[in-house]
Amino acid sequence: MLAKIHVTLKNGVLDSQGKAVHHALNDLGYSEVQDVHLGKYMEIALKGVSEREAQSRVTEMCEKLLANTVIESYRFTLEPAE
Amino acid sequence: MLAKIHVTLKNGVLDSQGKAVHHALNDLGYSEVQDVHLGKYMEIALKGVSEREAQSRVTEMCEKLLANTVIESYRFTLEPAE
Amino acid sequence: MTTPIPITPEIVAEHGLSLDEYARIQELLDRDPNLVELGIFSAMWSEHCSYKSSRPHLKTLPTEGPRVIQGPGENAGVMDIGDGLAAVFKIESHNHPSFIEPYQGAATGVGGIMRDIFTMGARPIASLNSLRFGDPEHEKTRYLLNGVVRGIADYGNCMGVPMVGGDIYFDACYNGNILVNAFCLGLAKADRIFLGSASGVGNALLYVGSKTGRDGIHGASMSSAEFDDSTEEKRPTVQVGDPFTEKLLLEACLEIMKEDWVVGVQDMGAAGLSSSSFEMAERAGLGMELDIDAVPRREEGMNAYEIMLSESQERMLFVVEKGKEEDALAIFRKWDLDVAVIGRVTDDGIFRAKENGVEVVSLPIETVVTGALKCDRPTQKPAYLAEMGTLDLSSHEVPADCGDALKQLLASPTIASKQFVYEQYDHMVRLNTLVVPGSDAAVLRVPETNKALALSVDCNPRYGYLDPYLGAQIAVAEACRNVVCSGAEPIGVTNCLNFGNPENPEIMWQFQEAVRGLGDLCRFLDIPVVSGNVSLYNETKGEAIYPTPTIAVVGLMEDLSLHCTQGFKQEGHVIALLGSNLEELGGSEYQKLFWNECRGKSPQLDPQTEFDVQKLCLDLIRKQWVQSAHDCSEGGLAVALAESCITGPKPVGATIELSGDLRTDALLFGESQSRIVISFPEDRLHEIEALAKTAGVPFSVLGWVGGQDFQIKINQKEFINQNILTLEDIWKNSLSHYGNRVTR
Amino acid sequence: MKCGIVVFPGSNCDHDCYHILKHILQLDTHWIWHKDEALNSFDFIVLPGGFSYGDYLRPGAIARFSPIMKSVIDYANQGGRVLGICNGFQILVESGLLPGVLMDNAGQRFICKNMTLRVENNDTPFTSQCKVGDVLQIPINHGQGRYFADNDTLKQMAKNDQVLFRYCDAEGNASDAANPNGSLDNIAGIANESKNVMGMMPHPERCADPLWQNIDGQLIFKSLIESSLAHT
Ligand SMILES: Nc1ncnc2c1ncn2[C@@H]1O[C@H](COP(=O)(O)OP(=O)(O)O)[C@@H](O)[C@H]1O
Ligand SMILES: [Mg+2]
Repeated sequence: MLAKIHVTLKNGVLDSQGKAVHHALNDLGYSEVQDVHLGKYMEIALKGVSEREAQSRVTEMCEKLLANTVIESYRFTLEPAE
Repeated sequence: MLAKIHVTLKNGVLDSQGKAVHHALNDLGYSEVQDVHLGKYMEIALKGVSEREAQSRVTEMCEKLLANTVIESYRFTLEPAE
Repeated sequence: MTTPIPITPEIVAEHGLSLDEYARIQELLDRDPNLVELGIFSAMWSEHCSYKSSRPHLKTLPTEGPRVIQGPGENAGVMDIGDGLAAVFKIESHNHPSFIEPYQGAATGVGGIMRDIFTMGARPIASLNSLRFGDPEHEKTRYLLNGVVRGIADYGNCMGVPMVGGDIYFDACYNGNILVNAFCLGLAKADRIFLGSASGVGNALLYVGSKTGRDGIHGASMSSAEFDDSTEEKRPTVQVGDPFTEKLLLEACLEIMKEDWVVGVQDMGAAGLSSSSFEMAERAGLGMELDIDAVPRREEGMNAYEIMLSESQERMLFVVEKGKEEDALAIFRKWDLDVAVIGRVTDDGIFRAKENGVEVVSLPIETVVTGALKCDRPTQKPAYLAEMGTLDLSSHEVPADCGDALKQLLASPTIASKQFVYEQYDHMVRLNTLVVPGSDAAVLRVPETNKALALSVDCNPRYGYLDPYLGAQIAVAEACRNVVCSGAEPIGVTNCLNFGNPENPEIMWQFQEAVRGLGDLCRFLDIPVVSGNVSLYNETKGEAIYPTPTIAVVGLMEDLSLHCTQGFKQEGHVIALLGSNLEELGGSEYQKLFWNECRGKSPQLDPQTEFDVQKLCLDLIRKQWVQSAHDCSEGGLAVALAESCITGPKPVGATIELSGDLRTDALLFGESQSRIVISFPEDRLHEIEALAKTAGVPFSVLGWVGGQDFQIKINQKEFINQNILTLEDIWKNSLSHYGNRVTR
Repeated sequence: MKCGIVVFPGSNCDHDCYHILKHILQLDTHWIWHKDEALNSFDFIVLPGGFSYGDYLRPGAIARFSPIMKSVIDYANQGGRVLGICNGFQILVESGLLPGVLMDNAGQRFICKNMTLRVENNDTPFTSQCKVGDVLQIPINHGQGRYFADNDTLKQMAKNDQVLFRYCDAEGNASDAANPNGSLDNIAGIANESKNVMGMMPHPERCADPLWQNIDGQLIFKSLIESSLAHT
């Protein structure tokens, strides 16, 4: 099982890194850039668990460790491992 | 236009963060975790460009700024902005 | 096992070995090497590992003295500083990797030098970094500066070793080859120094640290090759650092080194497992057998070739007494490190490695370590010197507005404050930094004693370009002078010799001259060179860097309370100069900035004068007669004075009155050597003057500290009158404006 | 008086805290290893600065699950005094002992320099030796110290006087110009509701040894000592 997890900042939390990248892109001449948001992407390989178990286990991992739910939200998909 | 960009470490490049998170998850009792890789996820809103232009502009941005192509690879998709 | 790959001339060439060298390998072995063996030869005989071009010259350096516990030849030099303690230090380059990937290249450079220090049994207590970038306007410079600084910061900060100083120059000669030289200093008990020797037949070889991956394979031969357009393709060889693992490795090593069954240790730097195991065995005059399958690895399917040559970071090789394996494993596991027994010391002088039970390497150790063809490379005085050696000052006018010229100099990124850089470095951790970056030298207390150590690193490449012999001497003189200005006596030197392609006789001449200059002045000043590093092939498409013999000096202060800084302390203090002003503009920052050239004669250096000036300055500081001391370097007297005004407890003005018939610009901005600006309360004037006279040191009163204006008059005529806060703003913020700009 | 310093893998200001507590303030000071599970009876404990677990994922995120942290949380919930400095502060917010989060510095760069802080509340075990409005000089050293909390949390904190320090200029004005990292309302240090847990980004242990002129950092340790004496 392969979990693909996206962790992004919640609305209303200042994304200073995104802002910095936004400025940098504009300065480099990419004036079409209107907005930039930065987040994390994680891939976690799981072994010996059913999709259902994986669903609840990965949710737990996100809540506990992978995201700081004070400021971040997360979403993930599960795929069979290659 | 909304570009959704994933930047990940190339194969064979040491992923020290992934390693640390992997250990932490195992220590927390998630023994089903076999492997962890960490990357970046970015969303960039573009205005006034066609999909074709966006394709080449975002590629450029990735090459120049968003990814460190010595050790990272990137991929992205383009969607109409909501 | 697959059938062995026959070694073709192409394969030999890909390994950076000449056909002569390959013939020698065949002769020494009396057979063809296999591919793994060829890879080992390639790495071990690379310039980087074998010093084949430089060794004959390096042998001429003075390396002995009463304080020297360990000179060149080990991971780092070791000097006795009394109280049963030893200072362990070295400087090393990470130039090529940093140009390819500035962040990781610089980070792993810091990691590498720290390992060199703690493998000796020392706890690193301070670092320096010496950086050279291209023209600030060059399209890659800002990116490289930011990447390098961030890499150094992230690695050093995480390690908890304060980065207390350094130097940065910008010059177009580094456009295609930046320099990143990293220095580290550690403290050890003088009688607990560990060496990289694998003695004791039957003793166990322990691998510890990170797992081995495919990074940096061919790193050692890459850093010994010139760049060309195909450099891009070499990129996957870049190593990635993990400072967290290194921090654990540091603590674990220092813990295990308390045990008396640790026999030897060496870090896996360039050429990884190959160089560490061969060199350790060679130093002991013994053999070694190694089980490739036991080496912890990060990826599946790695073969013996990759494992022997990988330059994965944060790895060490330990030799521990037979029977103590379990104790050793326990300590490393406590620190969550990967560790394994991978081999044994044998008695036959042969290195053997087995993979899946089959012997894949069987090489005579001494042959590999010392058998590289000695290169007696030809030298020739460069043609450019004849052309560059003259400077016709009459064709250049003195600037109409010297105040404006001063402002431009203060804004030049080479002269401007490096606060933007050192603010990104933790320079305070471990609570030893008595003088933080921003003065001539950093001063560190030696924990649990009343002593302090002072550190400085220096090298002006333009002087080296105009005269490599003098350039190296001035680098030593200035680094020592910086240390003296902080109140310490220079006790030891380490050096990093950065040059172009040694196969070019003109480059080799530069190298030879620089080493001669370094040796001569160190002998004169009686300061031993205890460690160092050579980086050649700093050259892109035939464009070599200027000779850059970077010198770091360590100074000792018996009483830490007697340290001194460069800033003026109080209004009303008298400002004076030790040394004399000459008409020397060749190679100056002023010349470059206003006339866009680097030509003429380098400033001269009279070793005796230099020695006398330094000795007097040290006396004055120790007597506590002076409240500040600052050496004159880039930008000359006017810049040195302005810096002293700006860097005191509060910015303060000064009134300066000069006289004489020197060209105005030479007097204000010339870079004559052996000059120190001091300040002191007026009632000390006569004593100081008298002492200078006895010492035979030229002494002149320049003016007074006070007010908000920085004023310089020459022969009663005013040439500079600027508000000190304006100057401060320019000097303090220029580099951060530059570094933070995105577009050019 | 007995105090403990927790050593996480990657802590690097642990020795500095030890030096100040043991050698300068002469306390009975102990190391606490992160793999330990039990906590002895301490008058207070310190979570020091550094890069626990390399700051990987988020600073403090992994350290928060170290075996010892369960005991630290219990200890704090029973009223034990916990001081988190820099990375220690980050661990405290990650573990939920303190509200809010610490994000990347607004300027996206690591900053090591002296800062001035204004004391906002001296009615706590960590600040009793200060006066409200005092301007202390204490260095910062972090890449991720931008304090953030949502509005409700901020209101709650204001109501309980939980903000103990704000970045300010030499005159004590908590202005934008004096804010090094973009922290909300210039917040540099906070306490929990019951004031037995405090986190601060600046490093008081870096200005507590009289070898340097500035010993403002001693005020915080002395407050802790004083209040512990009163407590026992
Ligand atoms: N790369 C750097 N890292 C840290 N400190 C630096 C760096 N470059 C310069 N500095 C500091 O800035 C101050 C001035 O440096 P520099 O102009 O090279 O002095 P000098 O001319 O006396 O050698 C010194 O304290 C030096 O240590
Ligand atoms: Mg100097």
